[in-house]
Formats: sequence, structure tokens, C-alpha cells
Amino acid sequence: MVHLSWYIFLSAALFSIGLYGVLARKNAIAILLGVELMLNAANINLVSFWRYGNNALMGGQVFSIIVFAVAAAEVAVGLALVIAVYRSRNTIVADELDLLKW
Amino acid sequence: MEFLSDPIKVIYEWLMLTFTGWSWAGWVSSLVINLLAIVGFISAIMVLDILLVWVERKVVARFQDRLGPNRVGPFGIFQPFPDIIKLILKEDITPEGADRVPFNLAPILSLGSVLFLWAVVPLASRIYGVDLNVALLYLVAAGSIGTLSIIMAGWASNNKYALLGAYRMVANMISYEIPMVVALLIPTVLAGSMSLKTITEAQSTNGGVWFVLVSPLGALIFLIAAIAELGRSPFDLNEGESEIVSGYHIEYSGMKFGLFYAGELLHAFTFGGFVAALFFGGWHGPWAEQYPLLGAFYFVAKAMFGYWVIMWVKYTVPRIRIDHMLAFNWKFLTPLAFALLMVTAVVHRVLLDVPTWLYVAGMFLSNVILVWITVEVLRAQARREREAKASAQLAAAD
Amino acid sequence: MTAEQIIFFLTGALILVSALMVVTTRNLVHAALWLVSTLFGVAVLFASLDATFLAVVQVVVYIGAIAILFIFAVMLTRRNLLDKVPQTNAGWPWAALVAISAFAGLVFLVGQMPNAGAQKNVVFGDPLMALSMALVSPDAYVLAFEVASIMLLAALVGAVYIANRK
Amino acid sequence: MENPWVYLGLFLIVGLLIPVAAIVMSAILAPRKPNPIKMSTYECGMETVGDNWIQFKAQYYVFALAFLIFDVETVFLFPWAMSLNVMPLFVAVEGVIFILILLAGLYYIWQKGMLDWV
Repeated sequence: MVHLSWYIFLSAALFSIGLYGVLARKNAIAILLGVELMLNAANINLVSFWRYGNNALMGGQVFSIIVFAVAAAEVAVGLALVIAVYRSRNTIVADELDLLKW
Repeated sequence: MEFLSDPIKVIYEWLMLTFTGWSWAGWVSSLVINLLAIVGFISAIMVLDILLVWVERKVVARFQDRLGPNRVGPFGIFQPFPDIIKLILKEDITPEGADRVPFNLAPILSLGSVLFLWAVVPLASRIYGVDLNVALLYLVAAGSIGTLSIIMAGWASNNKYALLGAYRMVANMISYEIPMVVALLIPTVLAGSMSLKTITEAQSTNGGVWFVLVSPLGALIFLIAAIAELGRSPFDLNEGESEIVSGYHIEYSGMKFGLFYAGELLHAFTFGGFVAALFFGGWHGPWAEQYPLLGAFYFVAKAMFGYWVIMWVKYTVPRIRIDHMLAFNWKFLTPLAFALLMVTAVVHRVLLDVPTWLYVAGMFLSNVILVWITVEVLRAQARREREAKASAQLAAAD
Repeated sequence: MTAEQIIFFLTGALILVSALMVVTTRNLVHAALWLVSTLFGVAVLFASLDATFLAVVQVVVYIGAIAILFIFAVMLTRRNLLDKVPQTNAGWPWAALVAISAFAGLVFLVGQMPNAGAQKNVVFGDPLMALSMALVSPDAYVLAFEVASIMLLAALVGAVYIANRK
Repeated sequence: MENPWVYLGLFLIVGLLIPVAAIVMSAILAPRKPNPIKMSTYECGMETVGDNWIQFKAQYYVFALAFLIFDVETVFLFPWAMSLNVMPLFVAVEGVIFILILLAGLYYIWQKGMLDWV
């Protein structure tokens, strides 16, 4: 049998990989890719808690659907920002976008 | 006549007896039988696909007042087989600078995404792959893998024209996916289920009628969106030969090109099958309940008719420009599809408990009224534009 | 090992390997394609958890829409990020340290979890129908349903406004 | 089979293996005589200039964005459409409000002229 903790470990590993991507990547689009991995880790958790808990309550699945909508909104606005920045600064390397840095 | 009433069950039980006779474990025999069934089913689809090449060539020849293939076999029906042998024996050229893994993966996913669709299609009352309760969304999901394969092909070829063709095709496919999904929502509302099997059954049992009578506009929107999704004329600007050579598969040769071509033909036939299953009663017909093989025949015949309509449109209508295509989708088809969905949902809910004839009449009438309102809006719009143009001309003349 | 465990390990390996490729590969289009592979693995995981609707929606939304949007964005901004230069910033060892310690902390916390060894319950009724009714029922999540549409509206208006500003 | 997903998984694997088999068969049987001219990128017979980077039209991105939002919307609408038969009329009205809110977004980008291909 597959225990609940296996799913949680998998999602923890996925979350950490996504965190590394967000922190280490230079390119703004690659950072958003890392955020997607982290959101998916959260989704695995929600669905496995639904499945292993009282699965007559649909909260876990409804939550994950809302997470899908949030992910879509985040990607839409995030990539639009990246493109706007690219147009004005001609770069999307996060290290070079330091206009507010002293 | 057990075999005629439920052939799958008879074959399954016979194979099960044979395998357990060889002292295999129950789950192993079940797995092997399912695997055999899948391989057999997909092989049958591929043979059908090969015959579709002949059908397509013969039909286009008739539309263009030609004879078409007529040398190999009676009516040239064996023509596709030499074609395939030629494709297999052709040298496969991978262009310099191509990204090898996506380049080779793209044609596989392209044909695969079409084959996946057949897993959920109910061929007859007791002949179907799997009764998935989210079948309609599964269709959309398989289609999105096809979209991905196109952008992979365009990007990995390292060719400007391929990339340009892929952009156009993807813009086309993702735009028309919205009205297509909304058109898929209409049978969902009417049948209260996303399973293709339940939707097909809802069109005959308990006095149900074909959904094309309940929602003719939905069927029309689905057909238009399906043609656009296929990238067939009039929406074939992804391959506009005169401008961008042949679209995203320009760098593909030999069998890889053959896979794209086979995928496109099979996709057209598959959409014919979906129009049949969603709006024209699927396998339903006289005596189809008792004899599933007859039902499968009805289904293939209806799918073939849908495929013929798609070909008819393809070889009659000229190609449209990309701005017209996108404007037609976003400014006309998408709002219309959403309006139809809202009207269908509310009218369906209100008329849920009335007799069938009243329900059908009410739904049909709501569709007619919606079409009438649309036409009036379009006429008012056209009149406004005409008057604006006339007054501009008058001003210029002064 | 049961078949269920084999499927879990294969899917888990696919997810983690592809996720590692997403964060380490230099070519951004490849990173987006590896993301597709990760998300497909997550969809298989959802199917193995009997969340049929979410498994299909995962493919429709992530592979069909979000991955395409990523690839478009990469192509739009590809000019001065050559694929050959390193794609990590100077502080990447620190990032790796943070990620590993986050993982260690999470593993420790999961170890403390009281029901870590829980077994799957029998699925109650028809989860798909229950989900549909929960999502639109006035006693359940209808507010979230409507607020989601307002959020999507805000995202559409905002994103198009930002992307098209001259 | 009791679990449809097992059948579906097998179907996906076989559905991918058949195109792979076609390519492998072709790779075994077909000749292979590469030369630089044959391998070069096809540009209507002209010499190939530059790499495949072309100016990407930002308009494609706007359509992809609108598609993403409406795609997610339809994901919410499928459960709504399924539950209509068993829920009160109020639920149908909920969905209509949901659609109208998003059509307002479509109207906005239409009025801003972002649906016009320039």
C-alpha cells in the first residue's frame, strides 16, 4: 500500500526543487517555472489529504481547482510583467533589474 | 446468438478460459486480454487511417472533376499501400541545427494525440474502450497534447518558416478551442454527464432525441470549431503554400512527415465521429441495441458522413486571412457560443419536467430566436458601417 | 511490491527528475518542455488518487495553456539570453542550501505528523458528481466559484493592459 | 477492468508505441546518405540566412493570454453543467453570472482594440 506520507514526501521534494529554481535562476521566466512547481506541490498535498481523509468532503478538490485558477492568473500577469519589462529594459535577467537598488 | 448480441463479452470469456487453462493468474490474463484488445483496436484504426488516404484522394478528385487514383487495385483502393512503402523507404533527413529529441518526439505525439481520443469513443452499445466519466475533458486534454506537438515541431526544426507556421497554427488552435469547449459543454448540460457513453445513450433511451434537434446551433458551432482545430481549409493558413511553404512540418521527410499526414486525416475522421456521437445519436439506429456490430457500422457511417462534410467544406471554400480568422473567432463565434450556453442552460433547467415534445420544441425555438437576434445584430452592424462609409464619401466629395 | 507502489515510484521518479531538469537546464524552451513532463507526472498521480477530474484538468490547463504561454513568452524574449551562458545567479549555492534545509525541515515535520501512515479510505459515492455539486451548491463553495471568475477577469484585464502598454 | 485508468494508461502507451514503431521501421529500412547541402535548412532554395530567431509578434501572446483565462473558465463550467439536472434553477443563474463576468473581460479587450490584428 502507498501511505499518505509517501505523497507528502514527494510533494515536499517537489516544493524544495521549485524553491531552488525560484532562488537560483537568473531568468524571470525560469523563476516563474519554479513557482509553478511549488504550486503543483501544494496541489499534490491537497488532493492526497482529500483522498486519505474523509473523501465525502470535497474541500480538497475544490481547493485544488481554485489553485489552478490562481496559477493561471499568476502566469498570465507574471508573464505579462516579464514582457513589459523586456520591452522597456530589453532584458529579463532578474539581477540586472535593479532600478530600485541603491 | 450470443456472439451477435455481445461479441466483446464472448471473445473475452473465451480468451479468459484459454489463459486460465494455461494456469495464468487471473489479473495477468485480464491484463493480457486488455492489451490484446488495445493493440487490435489501434491497428484497426490505423488500417482505417490508411484507407482514409484513398477516400480523401478519391473525394477531392471528384470535387475537382478528376478521376483520382485508379491504377492499383479496383478503383485504386490499394493506392495507399505503395504510398506507405515509399514513405518508409525514403531517407529521413534531420536538418542541421535541429533539436533532435523534440524534433523526433513531435510527429509521435502528433499521431499519438489523435489515437488517444479513440480510447473513450463508444463504438456501439457494448463495444467501447473505457467509459470515462470525464471523457469530454479528456478529449480537450488529448487535443492540447496535439497543440504542444505542433509548437515542438516548429521550434525544433530550426527553420523560420516552420516556426512561423507553428505560431499561426497554434494561434488558430488555441483560439478555436474556446468555442469548441463551449460547444462540448452543451451536450454536458443536456445529458448531465461528461461521459460519451451516457451522452450517446441520453439521445435514445427514455424518449431522448438526437441533440442536433435540441441544439442545432451547438452542432454547427462544434463543426466550425472542429474544422478550425484541424487546420483545414478555410482555416489552413498555417500551411499557406505560397507564403510559408508548408507550415510547421516543412523540415520533416519520410515516415515522420507520414505520421503528421496520417494524424491529420485521422483527426478529421475522429471529429466526424465526435459530431456523430455528441449530436447525431452515436451508434443509435434500427436494431442497433440488439446487434452491437450493426451499431458500430452505424457509428462509422455517421462518422464518415461527418468526415465527408469536413472534406466538402475543405475543397469548396478558399483560405481566409489570419486577421479575419481571429476576428471571426473572438468577435463572433466565442460570444455566440457563450450566449448559446447560457440560453441552453436556463431553458434546459426550466423545461426539465415537461413532456419531451414540448422540451424539444422549446429548445429548438430558443436556438432559432438566438440565431434571429444574432442576424439582426449583424445587420445593424453592417448598416452602421455602410452609413459611416457613405457619409465619409459624401464628406470627401464636398 | 504491489502494482500501486510500482506506479507510484515510477511517477515519482518522473516528476522529480523532470523537476530537476526544469530548474537546471540552460535552454529555456527545454525547461518549459521538462515542466510539461513534470506536470504530466502530477496528472498521473492525481489519477492514482482517484481525482479523475483534476487529472484531466491538470493536462488541459497546465499542458494545454500554461506551457504554451511559457513557450510563447520564451520566444518573445529570447534575443539576449543565449542558451550557452550559465542560467544561475551568483548566489546559487545559498539557494541550494535553503532548498535542502527546507526539504529537511519538511521531512522532519512530516515525520511528526500523527496520521503519516494512513491508508486510503474507500471512495465514497461518485466523487465527480459530489465535486460538481459542492462547487455550485449555495451551502458549499459557490462564493469561491464566483470569486474565481472575478479573479480571472482581473487577471485578464490586468495582463492584457500590462502586456500591451506602449 | 475495474479501474478505467489502467486501461487508459495501457492505451496511451500502445498509442505512442505504434508511431514509434513506424519511425524505427523507417530508420532501419531507409537509406542514410547525409551531405551538407541536404542537411541544410530549407528556405525555398535560397542560401539560409541567420538562425531561426524571428521577430515574435506580441499579438500572439495576447491571444494565448485570453485563451488561458477562458480555458480555466471552462474548467469551472464543466462541473456546473453536470450538476444542473439535480440542482435548483438558482444554480443555472449562478453560472450565467459567472459567464457574464468573464464576457465583460472579453468586451474590455475588444473595446481596447487588442483583438484587432495589426
